Amino acid sequence: MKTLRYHATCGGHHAHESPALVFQNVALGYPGADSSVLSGLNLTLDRGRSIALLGDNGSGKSTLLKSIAGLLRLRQGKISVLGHAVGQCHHQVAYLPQHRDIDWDFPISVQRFVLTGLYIHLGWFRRPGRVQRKAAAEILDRLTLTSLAERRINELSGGQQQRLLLARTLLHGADLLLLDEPFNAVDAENRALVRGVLRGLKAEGKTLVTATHELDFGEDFFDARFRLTDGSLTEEGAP
Amino acid sequence: MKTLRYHATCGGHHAHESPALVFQNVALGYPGADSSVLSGLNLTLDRGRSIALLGDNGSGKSTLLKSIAGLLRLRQGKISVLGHAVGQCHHQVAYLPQHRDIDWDFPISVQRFVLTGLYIHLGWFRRPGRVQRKAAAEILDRLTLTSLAERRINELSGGQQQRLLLARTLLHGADLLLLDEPFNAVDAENRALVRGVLRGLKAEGKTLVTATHELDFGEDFFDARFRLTDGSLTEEGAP
Amino acid sequence: MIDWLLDPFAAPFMQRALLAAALAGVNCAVIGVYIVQRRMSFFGGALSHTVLPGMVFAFLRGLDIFWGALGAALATAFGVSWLARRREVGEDAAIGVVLSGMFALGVLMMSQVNSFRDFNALLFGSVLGVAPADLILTAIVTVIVLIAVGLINKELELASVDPEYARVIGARPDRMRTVLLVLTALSVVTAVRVVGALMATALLITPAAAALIWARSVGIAMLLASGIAAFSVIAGLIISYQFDFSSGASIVLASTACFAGSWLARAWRG
Amino acid sequence: MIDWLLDPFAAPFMQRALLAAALAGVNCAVIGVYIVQRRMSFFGGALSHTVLPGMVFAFLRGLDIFWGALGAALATAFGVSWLARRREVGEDAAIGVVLSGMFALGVLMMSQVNSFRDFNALLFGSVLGVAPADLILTAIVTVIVLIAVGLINKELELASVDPEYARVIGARPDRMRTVLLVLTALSVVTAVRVVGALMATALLITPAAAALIWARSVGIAMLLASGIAAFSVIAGLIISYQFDFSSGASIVLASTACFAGSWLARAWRG
Amino acid sequence: ASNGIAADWVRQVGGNQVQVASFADSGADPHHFEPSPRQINELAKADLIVAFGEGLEPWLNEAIVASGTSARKLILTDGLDLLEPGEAFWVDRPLLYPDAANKPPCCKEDALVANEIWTSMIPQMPKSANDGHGHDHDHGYDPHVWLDPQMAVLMILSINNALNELDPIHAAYFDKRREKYLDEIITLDEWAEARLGEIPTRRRLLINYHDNLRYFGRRYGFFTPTSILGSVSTESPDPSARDFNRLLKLISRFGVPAVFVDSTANPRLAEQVVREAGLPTPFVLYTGNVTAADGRAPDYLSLMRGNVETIVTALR
Ligand SMILES: Nc1ncnc2c1ncn2[C@@H]1O[C@H](COP(=O)(O)OP(=O)(O)OP(=O)(O)O)[C@@H](O)[C@H]1O
Ligand SMILES: Nc1ncnc2c1ncn2[C@@H]1O[C@H](COP(=O)(O)OP(=O)(O)OP(=O)(O)O)[C@@H](O)[C@H]1O
Ligand SMILES: [Mg+2]
Ligand SMILES: [Mg+2]
Ligand SMILES: [Mn+2]
Repeated sequence: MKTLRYHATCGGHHAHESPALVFQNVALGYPGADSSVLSGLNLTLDRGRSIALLGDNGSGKSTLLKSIAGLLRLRQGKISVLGHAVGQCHHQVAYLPQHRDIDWDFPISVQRFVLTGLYIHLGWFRRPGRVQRKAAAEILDRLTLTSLAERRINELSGGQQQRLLLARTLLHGADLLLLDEPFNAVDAENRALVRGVLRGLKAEGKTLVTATHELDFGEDFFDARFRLTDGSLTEEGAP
Repeated sequence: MKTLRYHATCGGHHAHESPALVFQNVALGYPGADSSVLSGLNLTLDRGRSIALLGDNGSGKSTLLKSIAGLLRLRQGKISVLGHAVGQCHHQVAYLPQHRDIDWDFPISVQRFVLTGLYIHLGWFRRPGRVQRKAAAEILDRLTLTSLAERRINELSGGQQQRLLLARTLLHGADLLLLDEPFNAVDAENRALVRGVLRGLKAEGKTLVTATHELDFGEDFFDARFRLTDGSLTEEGAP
Repeated sequence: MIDWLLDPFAAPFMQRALLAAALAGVNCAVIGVYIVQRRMSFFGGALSHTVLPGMVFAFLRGLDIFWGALGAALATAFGVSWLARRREVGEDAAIGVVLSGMFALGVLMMSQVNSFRDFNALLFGSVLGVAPADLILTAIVTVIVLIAVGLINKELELASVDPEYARVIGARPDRMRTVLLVLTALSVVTAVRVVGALMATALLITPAAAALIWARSVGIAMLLASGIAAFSVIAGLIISYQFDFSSGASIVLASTACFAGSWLARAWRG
Repeated sequence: MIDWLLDPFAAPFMQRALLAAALAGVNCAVIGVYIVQRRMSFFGGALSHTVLPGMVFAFLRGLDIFWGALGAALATAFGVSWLARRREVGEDAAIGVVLSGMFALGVLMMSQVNSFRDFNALLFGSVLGVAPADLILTAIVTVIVLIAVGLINKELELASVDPEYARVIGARPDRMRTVLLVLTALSVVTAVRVVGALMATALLITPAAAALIWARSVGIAMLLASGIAAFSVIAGLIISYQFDFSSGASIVLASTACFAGSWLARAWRG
Repeated sequence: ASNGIAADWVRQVGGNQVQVASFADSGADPHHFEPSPRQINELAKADLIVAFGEGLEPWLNEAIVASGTSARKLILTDGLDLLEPGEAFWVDRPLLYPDAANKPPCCKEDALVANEIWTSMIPQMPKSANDGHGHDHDHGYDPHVWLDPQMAVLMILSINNALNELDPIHAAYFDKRREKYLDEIITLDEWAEARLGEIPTRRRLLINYHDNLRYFGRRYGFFTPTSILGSVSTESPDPSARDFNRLLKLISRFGVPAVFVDSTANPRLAEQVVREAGLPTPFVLYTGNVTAADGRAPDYLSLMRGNVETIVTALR
């Protein structure tokens, strides 16, 4: 069965040489509000690098990540993601949101929820099959969620929910990962686990953009740290 | 007109000698969840002191403050607030919440909203009069909100809303203030202002319990810092 | 022209209908401001349906339908609160289930009698049926509602805008909610006589929604909504009389027109 | 006993009514699972009222009421979406206003006609009115609804549980919402013939709410809800036949009883 | 039969040779009636359907189609001299007692005076009760023919014919029963005329719940200017505020002493009328259907007799 994709594919050519992320004089803001949250952003991020976004509450970390995920219109400027316009290469970009619009009471099992991470590859009308189920089971196993696979999603603790979302984000199999406070609500024991998973991704050559106020990742994890203050982005320390 | 109070008064005697806060082996948790968020808490806090509550996201800072404000039933143990049981002395305790259940779209002006901070002293049926209005105007002035007094509350920015809530909390005129991330969403300029106000309260001899991950208060502000980890409370550093 | 406007109110029965409808409209508008602002419109709508079994029961027993409607409305108010608080079902589903069940019960009771025609006045309202006694009841309810709102408006407002703070200072937002439900029940019941059970919803929601587009405070919203309701009642009754339209529907459509005007003006101004 | 159960369905018109009601019930139950879970019950309830002007219009023009109801239902679906998206009023107030206005329009149009016997069937449903052509329309709609849900269930589910992620991967939750509204409109319209406009709400909400108390997945909820709906239809029609009760009310009350049973069992188990 | 009155007639003629079931059974309003699915199942087994027609039974056709019955349908109003809804029959009856000149001396004076008053009232009457509005497509003519016993005679004859055709073996039996029954009806008619004659001419106005007394009025000399519903069918909605107002004005203009209400109707509207107009409690007429066996009007004859007595009490 032919896949009827949700989105156009990345336009045929794969542009392996282009950087993971390019911001050119970008301004971001929410509809309804007059002033922009962020403006004059310039950034080039090569593939395989991982960076941290730091900043106070409300400084715009989440806003920045949303714009890359295609959830926010640009006010100005241009973002190119893996050499394409925003929204063209969604199966190459995975996003772990901070604020969740999720209906936790929806009757869906952990297993089936994680499977939604593969929908982008299935497109319209195709149903998840054996291959997909196997991939999901592996991810659940990696994040020690296998024993919870049959539970409804509202029967998980906050930290488990966070890992569940991380699992879905990983299943997406993207080259660029946008993680908004991935350690939020994750307890100490599982932090090590998540850290390991992220290091694994880095080793695989994935590009990571992580918003965080934690420095739990360990000294050498990030290739660069960027701080958001007063609506603009500055690099901090040396790479 | 006689005041018909919302609550019993603090039982006649004022117990000026008793500490501001005593926790005796307290356990806290949310209804529905089996496990407690915090347990085995012990703490004695004298009047006039100010302390910081530190801890990761989800460690229970807000939970702790809610319990003192009387928004959460204790699972175990006993809390005494200014020498009385929780909920008996509400006009002596003011609480600035982190998570807000506020309907910002409700048609109410900034001025009138701030006045609700005095309702505890008015009780049932009495309406705010000239005295109350004057007190409210002063507080608005102190937090540089006077120019916004006639606006609807949804016409304020996040930082202004935060100051508005702080204004109401101050108007309460309590001896014990519970502040949950008071600097949240407040921008740099106003931070100095808020800091000044809090220092003023401290100088007046009020007791402050502040949940924060900011250390913006300045070196010497807190008399003690407590960290919440894995459901228990430990004092950090020396006072 | 003036004659055309005044003519309908020459007969005493029309004067009574006008007065009763205007009082009910003001009632509903005042309470409606809270209902709309607190996003309880579905509850308001449900209430106006669930009064049916009570009214039919009272009707069959030869009691005044006012008491039947009141009983059923209060039963709904407490029933929904109770069902929703248990959390097996969401509040809106609880309302939907209670609404359907009670309405069906009403219809079932109606179908036990020979002809539905007797109940058309209950469902769609009638200006003919306002007896002097009804007028007095409506006036009493209006006084109760207005006094209650006057006395606890401060607490209702606080409980609506910031229920948590209300709880902290002991102003009991849950009890305020119950009071609000009871006042809503009372208001709907007064509206049922003239505009009918099925359209009482409109008097509760439409003028308040129209007012809240503009109002900057609860007091102003209440005044505006009352004005809109009173205007709708008068305009609706005149139109109904002059064109032989259903009185309830005319009143409701007049208020819908007010809403549309208010909305357009707002959308225009941006 | 068996006779008592089978007797009602001896005549072909009752068989048609049974089939049409059962199909409509399954339809509504399937879509209702999403409506209840997404807290759109008020919208579902409103839809069943706003079809009235369309039905009356079609009736007066001598068209099949199906098309009138469908047109009005779609108009509501798009009207409410549009009004609520503008943010001058909240969604629930928008629904309330549109509901009241359209229903009043329907009543007004009814009041222009002399005989309301025909409208009792529209409002409260009738088993007599199911013509073979209606049965075919209902069957077609059922097929459309079931196929549509079968094809895009994956996306509907995702858009319901996590609309933001759906948007990120391009599965268009807003378009899914519109599809859901259209499917709801179709389902309600099929239910109108047998249970009537005012009680179609019940078929949409009650079986789904009963099923969602227990179900651990959408698929199971749909199966359970369909079962409850089918059972309610059969039981309701038998009771209606044997005791001369209103058919619509009997079906609705049968489903309410199922809900009550389900709820009590749950509350019992804790 | 479509209602209890038709059923009574069929029983009177058919005796023990027929089985009669009536749709709108005792106490039910024949217009506003909804056959139950069970009755429709029974309809499938019938041989003869007796109905008044002319929109009295708007539900009947639907029921016949739904049941798929092949029974013969007898419409009683076929071939009768019918009135249009709201027709001002008094225009064709310029005198209350056309044969006043031939009356015996005792009553001649009174009759002439009565004629004069009647004639003077005619121009004041509305031309049509429901002017313009209220003409439902269902109602070609006013179907309430049974309230005129002379019409009843004709209809019972057609029932007799239909039964004879369906069951020729018992034709003689049917004829005999019909003859006896018609005698009773003729006696009733003469008694009613005499009894109603006691009502003064000025008070000869009948305002009933719905417009169903025209044949009665035409037979016995009563004006029926309008009714509370202002329609020949109880299917119509409640009167509008304007119609209601107009009715109140008419009542006060003619000094109408009382209003009536059908036993099958809800008295709510009539009570509102008497409340607004300051009249006594509405008098109940048994017009549309017979009552249960232990009621006030279990059959056609007692129904007519009771109504005549009620009208005399109310208006004299
Ligand atoms: N949906 C929204 N509509 C309007 N304004 C918003 C919205 N979400 C966020 N903002 C505003 O945009 C600014 C940046 O918010 P953002 O969520 O990006 O901050 P952040 O750096 O992620 O903070 P945090 O550390 O709390 O996650 C804030 O001032 C906030 O008020
Ligand atoms: N309403 C609630 N119901 C159930 N559990 C809750 C609720 N609110 C918080 N929790 C849980 O209680 C724990 C402590 O939450 P709390 O809000 O006290 O954390 P916190 O220390 O204030 O975190 P933050 O820094 O994010 O404000 C968390 O694990 C959270 O999942
Ligand atoms: Mg953020
Ligand atoms: Mg907190
Ligand atoms: Mn009649």
